Amino acid sequence: MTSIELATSVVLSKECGLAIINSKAPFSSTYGKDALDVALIFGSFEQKVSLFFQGDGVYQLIANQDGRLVSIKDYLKTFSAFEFYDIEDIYVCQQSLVNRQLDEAFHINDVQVLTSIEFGLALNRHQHILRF
Amino acid sequence: MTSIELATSVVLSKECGLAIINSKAPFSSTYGKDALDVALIFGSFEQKVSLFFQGDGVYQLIANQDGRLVSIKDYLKTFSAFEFYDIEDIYVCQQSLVNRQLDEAFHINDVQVLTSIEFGLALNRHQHILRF
Amino acid sequence: MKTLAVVVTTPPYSHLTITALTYVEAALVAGINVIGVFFYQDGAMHANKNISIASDEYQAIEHWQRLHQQYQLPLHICITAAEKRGIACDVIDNNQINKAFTVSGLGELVELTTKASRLVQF
Amino acid sequence: MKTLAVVVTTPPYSHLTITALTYVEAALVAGINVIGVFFYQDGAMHANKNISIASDEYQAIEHWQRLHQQYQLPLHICITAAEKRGIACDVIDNNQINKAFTVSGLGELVELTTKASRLVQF
Amino acid sequence: MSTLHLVRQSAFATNDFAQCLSVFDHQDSIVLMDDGCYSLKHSLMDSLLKRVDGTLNINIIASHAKARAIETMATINHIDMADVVDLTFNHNKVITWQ
Amino acid sequence: MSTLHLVRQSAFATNDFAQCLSVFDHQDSIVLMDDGCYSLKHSLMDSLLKRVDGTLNINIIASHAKARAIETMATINHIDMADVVDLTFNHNKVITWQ
Repeated sequence: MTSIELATSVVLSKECGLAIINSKAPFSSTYGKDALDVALIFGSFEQKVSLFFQGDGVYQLIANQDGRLVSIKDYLKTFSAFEFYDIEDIYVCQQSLVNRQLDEAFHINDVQVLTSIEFGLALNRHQHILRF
Repeated sequence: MTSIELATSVVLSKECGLAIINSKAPFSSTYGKDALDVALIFGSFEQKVSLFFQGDGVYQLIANQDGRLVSIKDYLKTFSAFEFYDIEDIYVCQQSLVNRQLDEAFHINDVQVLTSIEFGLALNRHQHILRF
Repeated sequence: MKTLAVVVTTPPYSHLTITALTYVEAALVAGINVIGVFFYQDGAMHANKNISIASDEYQAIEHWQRLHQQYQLPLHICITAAEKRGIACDVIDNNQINKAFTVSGLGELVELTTKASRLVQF
Repeated sequence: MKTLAVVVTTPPYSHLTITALTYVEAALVAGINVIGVFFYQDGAMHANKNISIASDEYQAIEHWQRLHQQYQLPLHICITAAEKRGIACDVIDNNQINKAFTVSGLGELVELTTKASRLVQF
Repeated sequence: MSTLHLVRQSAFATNDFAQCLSVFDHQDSIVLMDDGCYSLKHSLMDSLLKRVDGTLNINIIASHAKARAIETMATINHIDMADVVDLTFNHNKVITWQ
Repeated sequence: MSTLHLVRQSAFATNDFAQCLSVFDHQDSIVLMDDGCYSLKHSLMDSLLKRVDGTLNINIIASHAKARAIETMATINHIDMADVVDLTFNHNKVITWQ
């Protein structure tokens, strides 16, 4: 087995759990909150769940936002509970950040910035995918 | 008064009625039907209403569609009633057609194909604008 | 006289509705004659009395009721849009419709549009 | 054994729901074990018994009921999504909820997802 | 005959802002609100700013931009909802791009 | 490890199809359905067809395309909903882009 094949088989063997792709900005629809509710329930049932942020979904991760300025209860604060729910795999699409002129400054730790190819490979490690 | 000023004043004096911009494709949401209902009620109250088709809204005008193939009651057929309701000003954005590789083949008569500038000027002749 | 008619097409649980409410209240505070708000498409869901939004979220319906009471702001819901969205409108002593809202047809939108000097959609 | 769970997020008056229905029926006809349909977001509106769609339009809710009866297809609505959209869920002898639908929590989605070999969203 | 354009969607997500610009006249004004605030950073906005050469009236609702942690620039007017009401009546009509 | 991509939105209206293509792998398949059928005529589809050099599995639901009067090409598979069910189980997972 070459090292590439080995790496591939390791990737394949890890296939499990649910991936949630977040594609919407945080403050104009309930999509972000609806996705969060699904993630937390999977976490509380001790099921593996990973979060992906792509397109306008990357705005959900950006630092220094404050929904209260527009009378919105800021569900983004709940992202800090991911650790408690053992939600550890949080991926953001680098290209989506670059397109939107956004720095890699997030309001939670341990966000992994991935190229499009890496992002696709990470998605591929999951058994099921929902997109909000 | 120059001829340009004269032309402008003629345009201005015609300002009246409602313009409805249709921006959505016909078969995946109720936006097209909701806009049609508004147009017909204005017509039946003998209020001036003009219809504009832009972006994916231009798909509402294309010939040879058949919603019944996907179990949808084909509200596009009702477009033929526009004449009865004295809805005479029907404008479509040429650039939107070109972008989508669409011919100027429509399922109703008297559709006026306008450049973006003409489209904007025609919109501007109306007092109120709704967009669906 | 500055007269304004407003069309709202977003549901009460959409954050976009907060913007519509803020705008209408700013107009009323500025002394504009807001002759009516017409709730169309998903906006019609505002009149459903059974809607229950978590208490720590923005209560759009309560805020519309407040503007209705404070400024006698007319709130019209489109009956066709409402019935499609599960609000029974044809019952006598109907207890599903919020009393701050008037069940209207699209004819009311024609009325508002022709009377208003400005029509703004949200 | 091929097992399938389906998530529906579009309301009964959306034409997109016709596609979901056609897909689920095709799966059932093909002998796939469809272990459940979970109605989330605007999909929860399906369970509202007061919804009235013009009789010449596609009756999505009737078609879901038909699949439920013919194939014992489990139809779950998310209670939080439903209450936000004006469907009262906490009343005894509730006559607002269509009997073909089971009021469930998001835990049911976890259950379906872990049991199904494929999860498809509409 | 001027139009006030209320832009409520991100130009990165949908085609609506492009449609707005295709009918935009030099006498018109724009208000970026809700997710429309994100459009400030889109290349279509750069093109617009070049096209009109600084004479354009572009506004953003300050609280909507700040809630989203969007850095704005000095050439844009920072306004509140009362200003949007004023703009409504300073223009002949309003189009909402949502 | 292959993915079935269900494309339900017009690439002319929203950015979703571009997001789909950014994670698209050469073993994956696409089904154009609903307004996703319109994406057939978008320049992103031309780029995709060039990129994969004819080896790609692109499908369109025939009734959805015909309802919309969309002319399709011979390089695309014309399928029905029973085929989509088959494809669901011929791939390891499904992503719906809507």
